[in-house]
Amino acid sequence: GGEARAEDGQYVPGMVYRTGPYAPGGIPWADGYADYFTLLNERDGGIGGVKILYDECDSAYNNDKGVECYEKMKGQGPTGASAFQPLSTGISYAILDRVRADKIPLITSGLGRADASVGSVFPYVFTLPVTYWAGADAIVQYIGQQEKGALKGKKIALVYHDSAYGKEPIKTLEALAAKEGFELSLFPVPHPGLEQKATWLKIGRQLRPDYVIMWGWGVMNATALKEAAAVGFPMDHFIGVWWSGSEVDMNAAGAVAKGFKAAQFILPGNSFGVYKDLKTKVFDAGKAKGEAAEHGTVIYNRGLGAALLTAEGIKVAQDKFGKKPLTGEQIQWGVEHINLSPERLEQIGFSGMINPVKLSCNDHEGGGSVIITQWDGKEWQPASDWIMPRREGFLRPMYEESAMAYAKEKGITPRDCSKE
Amino acid sequence: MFYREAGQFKASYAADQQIFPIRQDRIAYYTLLAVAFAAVPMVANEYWMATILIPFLVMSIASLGLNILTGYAGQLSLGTGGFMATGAFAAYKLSTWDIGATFGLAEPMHLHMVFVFLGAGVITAAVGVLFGMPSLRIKGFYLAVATLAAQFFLLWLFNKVPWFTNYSTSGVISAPPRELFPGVVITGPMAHPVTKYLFLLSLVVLLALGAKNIMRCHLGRAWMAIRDMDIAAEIIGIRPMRTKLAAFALSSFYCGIAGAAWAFLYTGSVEPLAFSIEVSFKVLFMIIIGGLGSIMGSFLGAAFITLLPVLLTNGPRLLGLNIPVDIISHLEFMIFGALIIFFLIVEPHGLARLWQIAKEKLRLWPFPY
Amino acid sequence: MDFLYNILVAPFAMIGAAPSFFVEVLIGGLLSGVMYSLVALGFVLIFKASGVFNFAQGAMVLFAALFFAGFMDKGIPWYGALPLTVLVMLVLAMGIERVVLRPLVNQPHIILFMATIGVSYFLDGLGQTIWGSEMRVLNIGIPQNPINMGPIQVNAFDIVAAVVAGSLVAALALFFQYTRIGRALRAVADDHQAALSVGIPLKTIWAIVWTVAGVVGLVAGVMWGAKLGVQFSLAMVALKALPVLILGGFTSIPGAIVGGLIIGAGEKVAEVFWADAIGGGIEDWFAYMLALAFLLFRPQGLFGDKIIERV
Amino acid sequence: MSAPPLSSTASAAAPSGKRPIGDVILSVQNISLRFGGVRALTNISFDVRQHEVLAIIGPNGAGKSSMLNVINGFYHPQEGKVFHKGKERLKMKPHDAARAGIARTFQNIALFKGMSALDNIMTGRNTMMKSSLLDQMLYWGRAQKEEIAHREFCERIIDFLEIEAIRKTPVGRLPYGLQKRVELGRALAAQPEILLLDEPMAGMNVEEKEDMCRFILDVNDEFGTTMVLIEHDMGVVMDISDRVVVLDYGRKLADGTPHEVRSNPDVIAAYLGGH
Amino acid sequence: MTQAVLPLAQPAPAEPILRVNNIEVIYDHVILVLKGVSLAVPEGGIVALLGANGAGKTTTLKAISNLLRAERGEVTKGSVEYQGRQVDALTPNDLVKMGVVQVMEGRHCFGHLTVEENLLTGAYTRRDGSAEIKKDLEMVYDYFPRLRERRSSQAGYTSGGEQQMVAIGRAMMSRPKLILLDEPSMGLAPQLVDEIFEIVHTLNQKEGVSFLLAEQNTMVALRYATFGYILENGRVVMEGEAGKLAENDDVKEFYLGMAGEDRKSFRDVKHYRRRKRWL
Ligand SMILES: Nc1ncnc2c1ncn2[C@@H]1O[C@H](COP(=O)(O)OP(=O)(O)OP(=O)(O)O)[C@@H](O)[C@H]1O
Ligand SMILES: Nc1ncnc2c1ncn2[C@@H]1O[C@H](COP(=O)(O)OP(=O)(O)OP(=O)(O)O)[C@@H](O)[C@H]1O
Ligand SMILES: [Mg+2]
Ligand SMILES: [Mg+2]
Repeated sequence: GGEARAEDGQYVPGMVYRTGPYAPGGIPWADGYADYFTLLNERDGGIGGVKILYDECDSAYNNDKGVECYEKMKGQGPTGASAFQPLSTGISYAILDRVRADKIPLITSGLGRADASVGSVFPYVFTLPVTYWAGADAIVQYIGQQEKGALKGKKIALVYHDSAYGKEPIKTLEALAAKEGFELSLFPVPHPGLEQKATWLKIGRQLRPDYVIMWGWGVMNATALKEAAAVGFPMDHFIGVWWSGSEVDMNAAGAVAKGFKAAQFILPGNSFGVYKDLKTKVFDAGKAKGEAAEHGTVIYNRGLGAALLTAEGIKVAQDKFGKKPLTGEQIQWGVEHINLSPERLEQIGFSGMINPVKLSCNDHEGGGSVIITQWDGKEWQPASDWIMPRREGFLRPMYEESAMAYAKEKGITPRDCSKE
Repeated sequence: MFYREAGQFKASYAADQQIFPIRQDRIAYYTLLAVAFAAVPMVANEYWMATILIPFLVMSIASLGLNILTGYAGQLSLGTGGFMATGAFAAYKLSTWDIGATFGLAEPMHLHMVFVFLGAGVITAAVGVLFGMPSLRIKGFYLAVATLAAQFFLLWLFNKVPWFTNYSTSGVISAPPRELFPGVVITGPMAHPVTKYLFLLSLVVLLALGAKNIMRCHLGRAWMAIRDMDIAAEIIGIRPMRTKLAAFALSSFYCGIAGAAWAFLYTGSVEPLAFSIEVSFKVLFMIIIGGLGSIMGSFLGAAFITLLPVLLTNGPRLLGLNIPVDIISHLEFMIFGALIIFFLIVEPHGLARLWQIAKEKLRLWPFPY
Repeated sequence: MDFLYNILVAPFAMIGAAPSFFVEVLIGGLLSGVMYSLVALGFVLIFKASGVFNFAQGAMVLFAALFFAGFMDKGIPWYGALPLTVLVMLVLAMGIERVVLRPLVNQPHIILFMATIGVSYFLDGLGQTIWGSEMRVLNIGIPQNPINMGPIQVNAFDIVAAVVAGSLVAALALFFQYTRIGRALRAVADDHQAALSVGIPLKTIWAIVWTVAGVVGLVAGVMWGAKLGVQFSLAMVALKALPVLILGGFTSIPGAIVGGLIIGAGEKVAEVFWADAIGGGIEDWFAYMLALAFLLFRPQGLFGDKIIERV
Repeated sequence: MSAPPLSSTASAAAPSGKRPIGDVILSVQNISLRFGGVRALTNISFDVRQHEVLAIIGPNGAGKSSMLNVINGFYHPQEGKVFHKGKERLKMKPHDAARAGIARTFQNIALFKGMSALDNIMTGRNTMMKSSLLDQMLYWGRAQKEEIAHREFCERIIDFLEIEAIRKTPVGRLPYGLQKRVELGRALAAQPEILLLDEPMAGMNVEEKEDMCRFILDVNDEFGTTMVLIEHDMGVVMDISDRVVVLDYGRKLADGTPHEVRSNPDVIAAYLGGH
Repeated sequence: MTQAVLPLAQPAPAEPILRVNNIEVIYDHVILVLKGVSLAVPEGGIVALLGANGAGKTTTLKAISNLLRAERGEVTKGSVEYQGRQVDALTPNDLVKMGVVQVMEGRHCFGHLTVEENLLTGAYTRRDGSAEIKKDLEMVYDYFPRLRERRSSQAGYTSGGEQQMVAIGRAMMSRPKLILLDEPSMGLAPQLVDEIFEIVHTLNQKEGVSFLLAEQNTMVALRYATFGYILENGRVVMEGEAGKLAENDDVKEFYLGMAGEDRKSFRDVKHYRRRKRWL
C-alpha cells in the first residue's frame, strides 16, 4: 500500500485482475501470488533479510489498464519494480517493448509470446517454465501416447479464444499436423465466448474429431464444456490448456465436466511442502488474501509458482549483487540465472508441484515440463507423467525464426550470449 | 478580471465570426496553449505523460470525431471503436510498407509518420462512408445499433485476415520505430513521451481548429440542420445523402487518426480487442458528458472520462488508505456511473453547457440574473 | 473464384448432403435465439413504455442473477430466493425512477440513454461489491443432456428455456394489450410532458415498468446463469440482444421473440455452413449484419411502430 | 455576392410598389393525393402567377398543407401533374424543389432548435455556398469570403425583420411569434421565386400580424416574390391576397378574387361560418 | 367580423377558484421570465390572459399546472392557490385529479396513438367506469365531428387543426373543473374558432367549468371572457372587466387592430408605430 513506499525494501508489483469478465480466474492467482510474498515476509523477513513491499494494481484483464498499471508501478519502491507478471498475454504484448526500455524483467509464466524464450532477442522477457507452443506440443505428445503413436489420419480440433492468447498454439499445431500427419481444424470463439452452440454443432455433430484441444479462458471454458456435453462429445477426448483447466470452470460446468482433461505445469493440491509454512504463517495467522476454499486449487498454486519465480530471481540476484533492494536490471540477471534443481525445489517446498527449470542467457524457458490431469468430478487427478516438450530440433528453431523476424522488424541487434 | 464583453464592438462580420468573439476568451485560449506546449512538458513526470496526458489527447481526437457525427450531424454511432481500429491497422500497414521494395529501390524506404497518420485517417474516412450508407434510411437508436455491425465486423476482419498484421502469429501489431525528424524518434519503445506528447498536441490543436472552422461554415450548419430536423433541412435544400456521408467521412477521419495515435503513440502495440465495443461507449460518454455539439465539450468529456478512473483508483492510496484493489475498482464502477448520472441531471447538455451558464452568470455578476 | 464456390455452392451441397444436420442446426439456432429474446424483452418493455433505450438491461440481468444466486448460496431455497430477488428489483426500479428518471423527465432520448449507461455501471459495481466477482454456480436442476429425436439431437436445457421465454412473452403481451396502463405507457413514450399534462403519473408508470423489466431480467439472468454460471460476463449477453432488438423493433414484444428466432437461426446456420469460407467466428457481426439488412427495408424493424415523418 | 437590394430598415420610405401580376409560373393540374383511405386531395387544379399573392383557405384537414407539400415535392400525388415554369415536373426530391427556387415555411414551426437565429437564416443560403470541405476546415480565403458575403445578406434580412436583438439566441428559447419570424427569414434567405407560407400568422396577436403582413407585402413588392399563403385569419387573407383558392375536404371549392370568394355561398357555408 | 365586442358571460361570483400570487419564474437558472405575476380566476369564470409573444403566458400556465419542471424552469417566488389550497408542490397528476388540466400550446398529441386512444388517455385519472368515459367520448365527437371521421388514424398524421381539436378534446375527457387553455384558436378555421369558444361557453355555463385562456385572438377572447389580464414581458400591465378592456384605446389599437371605430386594413399598416403607453 501507500505507506509501504516510504520503507526500505524490495518493491514487487502485482499486476492482477480481481474484477472484470475474467476475475473468476484472476482472483485465485492473485491470492496465491500475494500469499507467497506474505509467507516470505512472515517467515524469513523477506528475501535475504530484505523486506518485500508487495503492491497490487487491478488490470481487469484490459490492456490499457494494464499499461497504466505498469507505468504507475514501474518506478515505485526504493529501487523500482523488481519484475512484472501480468496474467494476460494481451498485456504482456503491450508492455513487451516498454520493459526493454525500462530494464525491468517481464515473467510470462505459461502465457505470453513463446518466441520470447530467445533470451538474446528478448533479454528482459522470461517464459519459464513453459510456453504455449511447448504446451501444445506436450498435449499432442499425450494424444500420441493415448493413440499408441498412431496419430496419422486422426482428426484433432482446436477451439480457441479468438485473441492473441488463443492464436498462440496454432502455428505449433499446424507444424505438428504436418509432422505427425493428423488433420487439424480450427474453431475460433469470439470474446468473451458466451455463444458456442454453432461451433459445437460443427465439432460434435459434423466433424466428429478424435480429440478436441481447447485454448480458452474465463466464461468460454464452462460454456465449451456444456456445449460439448450438449452434443455428446466424450469428455476424456477433450483436453484443455492450463488456463482451461481450473476448478472454477469445472464447477461452473457442473456434472458434465467429469472426465475432462487439462495440461498443467504446476500441479494442484495442498500437500506440498510449502503449504506447511503457509498454513502456520499465513492461513492460520489470518493473513491469507482469499478464502480457504481456493487453497490448493490449480490457479492458486499457479499463483504461488509464479511468485516463486519472481522471488527466486531476486534471491539469485542478491547472491551476486548483495542483500539490498535491487534494480530491475540486476534482477534480470538473477532471473536469467535461476536454477530450480530438484534439491532447491525440495528445499523451498515445491518439489512435486513443479518440475525442475534452469535458465540461461539464451534460453529463457528453462526446459520446464507439462503434465496432463483429469477432472474426476471433484478434483484434478494426474492422468500422465511429466511430459517434456520437444524443444531441440523442433520448438527452438521455431522460436529462433520468429524471434529473429521480430528483431528485424524492430531493428534490434540480438546480444551475443556466447560472451556471457 | 471582469468577464464582460461590454465595450468590445465588432467593426466587421469577420471580426464577429471569429472563434472567440470575446477578448477574455481569446486571452484564456492562448495562455492555455502556451501552458500546454511549454509548461506541461517541463513539469509533468513520465507517468503523467505516458498514461494520462497522451491517452487524454488521443481520446479527445476520437471524441472530436464522434462529436462531429453524433453531436453535430445527429447520427448516433457506436462504431467508433471499429473505426479507430481501422485507423490503427491502416497506420500499421502504411508504416511497415517498404516503398523501396515496391518501387525497386536499393535500400528500404518508409512513409513519413505524418503521412502515415493522414493516410490512416483518409482510409478510415472511406470505410466510414461505406458504413454510413445505411444512415440514409435508418435513424436514431436503430442506426446506433446498426453501427455496431461496423464495430464487430471490422474487429473481426482485422482479427481474421493475417495480411493486416503482416502475418504475425498472435495478431498483435506493434509500432515500428520511426523518426519524426532526423534524430527525433516518435514511435517505438525508444520514443520519448515528451516527443510523442508534443507531436500529438499539435495534431490535436490542428484537428480541433479544423472542426471548429467547419462548424461555422455551411457544411457545419447543414449538419446541425439535419440533426435538428432532417425533413425540414431537406426541404430547404440540403442534400441529406451528401451531408450525412460527409459527416461520416470527416468523423471517421478523426477516429482513424485517433486509432493510429492510440496504437502508435500510446500503447505501442495493440490487438483488435483493444478497440472493443467498450471503447465505442467510452467515446460516447465523453461527448455526452462533455456536451453534444461542442468542440470544447469533446475535450472536457475526454478529460473527465480518462482522468476520473485514474483519480478513483489512485485516490485512496493518495489518501493513504489501503483498500483492496477489487473493492476499489468496484467502487470505481459505482462512482463512475453515479457521476455520469449526476452530471446529466445537473446539466443534460454537458460540461460545456455548465461552463457557458457559469460565464453567463459571470456576465450578469453581481446580479443573480 | 473458389471463394465464390465456397459461398454459393459448397454450403448448399453440405446441407443437401446432411439435411438432418441442417435441421438440427436450425433448431439449435432457434432455441438459442429464444435465449436472446429473453434479454431483448427487457429492452422492449422499457423502450415501449418510456422511449428510453435502457442500456442497463444487461446489468440488471447480472444484478438479478447475482442476488438470486447469492440468496441460494445463503441456503435459501429457490422458491424463497425468487420472491426476495423480485423484491430487490422492485426497490431498484423505484430507486432508478426517483434518482434518475424523475429529474431527467422530458429530456432528449439520448440523454436518458446515457443515464441508463450510468446506471449499468453503477449496478455492475454494486452487485459485485455485495456478492464479489467470484463465479457462482447456479444449479436449479434444469437437465443439460442431449435428447435424441430420431436422427435429430436437441439439448433439454434449450427446450426448457424456450418454454419459459414463450410463456413470459405471452404474459407480457396480454399485460400491454388488455390493461389501461398499456395505453398510458405508449403515451408516455411519445411525449413525456403531454403525458404529464393529461395526468398520467409518470412516477408509478415508470416504477411498474422498470420492475417488470427487472423481473424479466431476473428470468433471463437465471436461465443464462444456469447455463454459464453467474459472473460478470452475464452483463455482456446484452450485446447479443441488441440485434434482436432492432430486427424485431424496439417497440414490439412479439418482435423480440421473432427477432430472436431469426437472429438465432440465421447466425447459427451462417456460422456452421458459411463461416468456414471466410474464416469462422462470424456470429458476432453476422447477427448485426442480418439485422441491418432487414432495417434497410423496414427502418423501424419488423414489428416496430412506424417512424412518423411529417411537416 | 449579387444580392438584390433589400430595404435595410423597415422604416424606409414607402415600398417601391406592387409589380404587375405576370403570367403563370406554377400550375397544378388534377392533383389527387391519398393516404391509405384518406383522400387528402382530389383532382385539384389551379395556377399561380408571377408576383401574385395567392391565398389557400379552407377548413381544417381540407388538404392545404398537403397541397404545399405536393408543390415542393415532399408528397408525391397518385395522380396529376405539376408544371413549374411551363415544363412538367417529374417526381422530384424536396431539395431539388428548393434549388429550383421554391422555399417555404411550416405550419408547426420547423426551425433548427439547436442553432442561433442567425445560423438558421444562414442555412437558407446553403444551396448557394460552394466552398470545399478543406477550404472550410482551413477557413481561409475562399470559405471566409463566402461566409462573410452571405452573412452580409442575411444581416439585411435580419434588420428587415427587426430581429437584430435575438440574432445569436438559440431559437429553441424564442417565443412562438419570433420563431415564425425567423422561419420567414430562413425562407427569404434563399431568395426564392416562389414562397410557400403555411399559416405564418397562426398564434400571433393583431400587432404582430400587422408586422408579418408588412414583411410579406414588402418582400412581394421588392423582389416580386410569388407567394402562396395559407391563412385562417380572413382579415389578413382578404387584405393582402390577390387571389384566393378555397379547398374543402380535399376538393377545390372556389378560386377567385377575395371579394368573389367571400361572397360565394358554398365558401360561407363550408368555411367562413356565420360572419 | 367587424362588429363591436360585447361580453356574453355574466359577471362571475367573487370566490376565486385559482389565485396566483406574485410568482417569479426562471428557466435554466438564468433566464428570468415572469417578474411577479398575480392573477385570479373566479369560480365559474372565464379569464383571458392576453399579451404579445414572449410575454409569458405559456410560462404562467405551466407554472400553474406544474409542468415547468419538465422544462427546467422553476417558480422562485410567489405561490399558486387552487380552491384556497397551496398547490405549488403537487404533481401535474395530482392537479388533474383535483380538476386542473392544461391544453398545451402547440398541440402535443401522442403521435403514435390513434385519435381515439389520444382522447382516452385524457380519461386516465378517472375512476367512474368505462360507460361514463364512453359517454364523454361521444360528447367530444359531437363537438368535433371531424375527429369522429379520423378516430382510428394515428394522431401524428392528422392535420394541424385536427391535432388542436384532439388536444382540446383530450383535456375535456378528464372532466376538469378548471381548464388552462393555451392558444386554443391557433391554426383553427374561423368557424371552428367560434365553435371552440362556444364549447368553452357551454362548458362554462352548463358544467360550471372555469377557464384561464391564453389567447392571441383578442377579439374573440374578450368577447367570451369575463375578465382579462394583459401581460407584457413578464408583468401584468393591465387588467379589468373584459368589456372595459375592450373599450381601452391601446387595447383597441394593439390587440384588436382597430383604428378609431373600425378595423384598419392589414394592407396599409403604418410603418412607424405609436409607443405603447405602459412601456
Ligand atoms: N402523411 C399523412 N398520412 C396520413 N394522412 C395525412 C398525411 N398528411 C395529411 N394527412 C391527412 O390529410 C388531410 C389533409 O391534411 P392537411 O394537413 O393538408 O390539412 P390542412 O388543410 O393543412 O388542415 P389545417 O388547416 O388544420 O392544417 C388530413 O385529414 C390529414 O389527416
Ligand atoms: N424552456 C425555455 N427555456 C428558456 N427560455 C424560455 C423557455 N420557454 C420560454 N422561454 C422564454 O420565456 C419567455 C416567455 O415565453 P412564453 O412561451 O411564456 O411566452 P408566450 O406569452 O407564451 O408567447 P407566445 O404567445 O408566443 O406563446 C420567452 O421570452 C421565451 O424566450
Ligand atoms: Mg395545415
Ligand atoms: Mg405561449
